[in-house]
Amino acid sequence: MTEIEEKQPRSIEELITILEALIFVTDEPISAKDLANVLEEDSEFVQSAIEELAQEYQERKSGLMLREIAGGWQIATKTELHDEVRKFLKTRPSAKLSLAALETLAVIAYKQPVTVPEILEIRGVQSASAIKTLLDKKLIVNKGRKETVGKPMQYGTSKDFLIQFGLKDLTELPSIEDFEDLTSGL
Amino acid sequence: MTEIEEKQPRSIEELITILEALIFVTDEPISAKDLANVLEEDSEFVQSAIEELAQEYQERKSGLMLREIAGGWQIATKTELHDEVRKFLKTRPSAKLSLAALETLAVIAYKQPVTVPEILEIRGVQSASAIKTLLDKKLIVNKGRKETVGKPMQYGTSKDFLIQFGLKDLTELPSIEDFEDLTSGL
Amino acid sequence: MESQPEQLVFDFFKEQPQIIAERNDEELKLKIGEFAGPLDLLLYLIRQEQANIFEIPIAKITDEYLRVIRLMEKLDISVAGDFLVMAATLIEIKSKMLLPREIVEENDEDADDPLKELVNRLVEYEKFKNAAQMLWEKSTVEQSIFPRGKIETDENNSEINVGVFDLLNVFQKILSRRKEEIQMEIEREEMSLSEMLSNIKLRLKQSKTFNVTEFFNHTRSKKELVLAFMAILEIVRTEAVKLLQENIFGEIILTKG
Repeated sequence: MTEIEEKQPRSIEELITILEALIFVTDEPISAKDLANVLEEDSEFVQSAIEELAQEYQERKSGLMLREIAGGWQIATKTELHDEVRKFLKTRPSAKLSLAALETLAVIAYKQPVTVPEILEIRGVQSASAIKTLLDKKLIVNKGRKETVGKPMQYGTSKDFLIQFGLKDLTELPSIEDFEDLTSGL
Repeated sequence: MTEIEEKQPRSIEELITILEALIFVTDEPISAKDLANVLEEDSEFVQSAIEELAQEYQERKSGLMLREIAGGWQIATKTELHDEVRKFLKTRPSAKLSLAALETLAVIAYKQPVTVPEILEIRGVQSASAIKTLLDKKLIVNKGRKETVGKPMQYGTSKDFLIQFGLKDLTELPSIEDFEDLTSGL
Repeated sequence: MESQPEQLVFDFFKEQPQIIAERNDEELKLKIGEFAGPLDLLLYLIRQEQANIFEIPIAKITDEYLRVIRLMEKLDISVAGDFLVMAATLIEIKSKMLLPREIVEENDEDADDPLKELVNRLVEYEKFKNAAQMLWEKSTVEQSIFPRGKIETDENNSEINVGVFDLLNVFQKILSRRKEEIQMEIEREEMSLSEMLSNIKLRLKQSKTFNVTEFFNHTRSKKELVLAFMAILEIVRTEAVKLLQENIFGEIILTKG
């Protein structure tokens, strides 16, 4: 494990290769300085290698770019491909809400503000993990506590919910009556 | 949402660019077929574009590679950079499987679907705890019960198995007969 | 297309099982390098004798095997039954080999020669032992390859493949489900979980697929619905079945895996 053999100085090509791998595996954008520390290389040498790498990404017709963000470097998809990427992400499994989450969201959307016991009453099953999912996805928000026994938390839909579902406001939610016409057309 | 404007056919260069972005954003290996579906492109066209992209990765002195694994494509760091990457991520090689677990896994990989009594027959020893370990690590999965006396549970390898052992699919496993007598000379 | 095997810069070290008895603070410890089983131990002993698998010096190997087993017992290492079974087999073979050849042949007509059977098992076992070694090497290579770090969309894929009318659709289904429940709760005989389980299993047997959504809709009470749900969970856990849902609001289908 311990390296006894004398360390050959890295060429800029070698450095670029290693930098690309390291920037690729990090979870967070990483600064040239941090990279220089890890690799025990001169900070300016690392900086110029990164810039050369960024240049390379730009020159070849790549779907990716090396960009500086939040004080660090990161590999990301090119801005002009965002439409395709978004469309693609929609098809990923994680893009799908579970039936439980969906049902819970439907109840909250139509009955808001609504408490957990009320959701249980309507759905007939516990919705705790569904609610957590919806909170994580920022589709619902806390709407304060209800002034009743136990003061249960109330939930309602968020602004993100409106954006996600393409609604101007909640009045745009279709009503049950609208539904009959729409499904017959499908 | 719906695209009304007429769709220009994509050039292979454009396709490669998009594919690189999509393979980058997926969190698990994705097949050419799935990519073709999402992009509404011909499957073979997509396949050849991916192969060209993989070639490009190999030719430029990149820290990354595009490789086929577990029936899909993935961008990953090059093997030879493992020292630097590991040092950077401060990771160690993950805990090795015990000899018993590895043997059991080998039997399951080659004989799947296979039951516990069949594994016992080959290994000459009970494999219950090894099987539990392998199930916990999601390297094997239940493959239903065998229609025989006692209806024993059958096991087979999982997708995670392919990923952890770097296999495109099960046909990549060398033939079991190749392992005969390798060490009889020792 | 064929990805070139990368040049590897690390060593594969092979872990050899070994028996080391060591005295340590008056406490005798035995380190048994992990033997994966009796066949593994047997192969090891044959190697130690530098013997060929097809010409096992059975008397010597049997004695060695028994010595190891006794050592393990003496040192309070619980000897698994499988090791003892092998010991018995070896003793049987050894005693047979000591008999004059004619008698053995008269009795058995080489029908089931236990030594031959053992050799076959060893040959077969050794293949898998070598395959295990191959897997170990592959996983070692794989551990030198790293996937990309997390990006924002991994855990927070904000794109949701759902429209507003889907939402209404689901809501309406919940409401009608509630209405049915109230109607059904008037008179009922309660089912038990095991009745529910065998009910579903029977249906699965009759046809390869099983419409879970429909089944849920036909439950007659909230309790029955809960039981049905639990039964489905149990079946998914214990049987080779898959739950499929073609699209988000679609019906859930249980199929034999």
